[in-house]
Amino acid sequence: MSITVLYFAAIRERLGQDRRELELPASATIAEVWTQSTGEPWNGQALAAINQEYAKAGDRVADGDEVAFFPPVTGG
Amino acid sequence: MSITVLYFAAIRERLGQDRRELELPASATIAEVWTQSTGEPWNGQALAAINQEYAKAGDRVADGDEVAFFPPVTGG
Amino acid sequence: MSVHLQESALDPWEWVQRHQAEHTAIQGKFGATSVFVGTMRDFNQGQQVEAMTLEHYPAMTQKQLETICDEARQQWGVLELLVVHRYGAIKPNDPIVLVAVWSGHREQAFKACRYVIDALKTRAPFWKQEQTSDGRHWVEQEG
Amino acid sequence: MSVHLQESALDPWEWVQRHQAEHTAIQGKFGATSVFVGTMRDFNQGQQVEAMTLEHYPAMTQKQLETICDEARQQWGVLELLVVHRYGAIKPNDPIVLVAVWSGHREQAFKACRYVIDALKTRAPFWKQEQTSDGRHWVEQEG
Repeated sequence: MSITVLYFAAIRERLGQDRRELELPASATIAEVWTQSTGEPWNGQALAAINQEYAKAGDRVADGDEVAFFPPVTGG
Repeated sequence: MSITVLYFAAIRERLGQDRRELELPASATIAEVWTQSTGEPWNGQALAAINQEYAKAGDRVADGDEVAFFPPVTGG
Repeated sequence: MSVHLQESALDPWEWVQRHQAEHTAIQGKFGATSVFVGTMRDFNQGQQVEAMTLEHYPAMTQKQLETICDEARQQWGVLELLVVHRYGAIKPNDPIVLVAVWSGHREQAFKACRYVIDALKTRAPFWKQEQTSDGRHWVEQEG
Repeated sequence: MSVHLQESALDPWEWVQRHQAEHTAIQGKFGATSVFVGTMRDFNQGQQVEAMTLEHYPAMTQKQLETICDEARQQWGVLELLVVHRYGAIKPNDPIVLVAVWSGHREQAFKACRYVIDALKTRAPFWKQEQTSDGRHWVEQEG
């Protein structure tokens, strides 16, 4: 399946990229998306979202999903 | 001694006056000011102030004071 | 710290904007502004209200509101405070009271603003008289 | 109920005034308006801050803020709600966020307004990067 992965703020800066398209086996989890897309082990430090809703490490993604990784938020 | 007495809102309407000057024996209390100025017994229903600060029934007034009687407040 | 009583119509947002612009010393220092506006509704306790008259005790109102603002400032260390209250003839949808608080952080701003409006409602000598189809009557104090 | 994200300068008082004027259906119905404005300070954790950049995740920010507003409306039965948040380059003393709530009574207005700003700070995907004399750094989340 094919998904889009977005990175924001300090994570975006550290990885040196803000977006990539990724091919993955069906029913991969958020943690697997992180590892596949960054080459780093999942350490649970990043917040994650699937299709603009917060998601947990074990949540599974589907074909066409937009997955995002970012640090704790600091708006307002 | 000589004081000024003010009445507000429903109390002013019921008494048919908003202000009067009053001669009183020295060290009269708020309750005595009420009775002297209205001819009614003090029933504790009115709020009272001496020189624009809240006062209790037993508080004593001094020459030149401004005493006020009014119902519970409903501003804001 | 300012307390104003006025008989004419009250534009709360213009007041807040002007007060903030005039207090240049707090610019860059405040991170939070909490504003409360109380507005006349066109019904109360199930009855249509056509108009209202707000009686007050001018000297005492001014003193009480200044005391309340002082208490709020001391308790929460707010940077600046503005209270504007109308009196006289009021129409439905007219703003009646404005409380605005500027502080470093939101906790102080919210608490001080709430404190001022709650204290005002129990201590500031104002009395509302409503005009309904039944005639005029004095409003009872809220529980 | 409106949520707006904008890059240009934000005049919170003009927003509140216009929003209220446009929502004629609530006129005469609301007795309480609670407004919160968060403004950029010129110092943070003891350091002078020269400028700030606010990064965000546009689609998710919009969705999260709408969800938060819905929660507040359902929990307190407020009549109308407005949230405006800036992103991009921000200067000290610039307003960053506006939350405005209109309701029948002040309890609902204060609680809903506080709920929205608190939830926004923990859930809406914004990230502040400050520029100080030491260079640029990402702001840490508040305790």
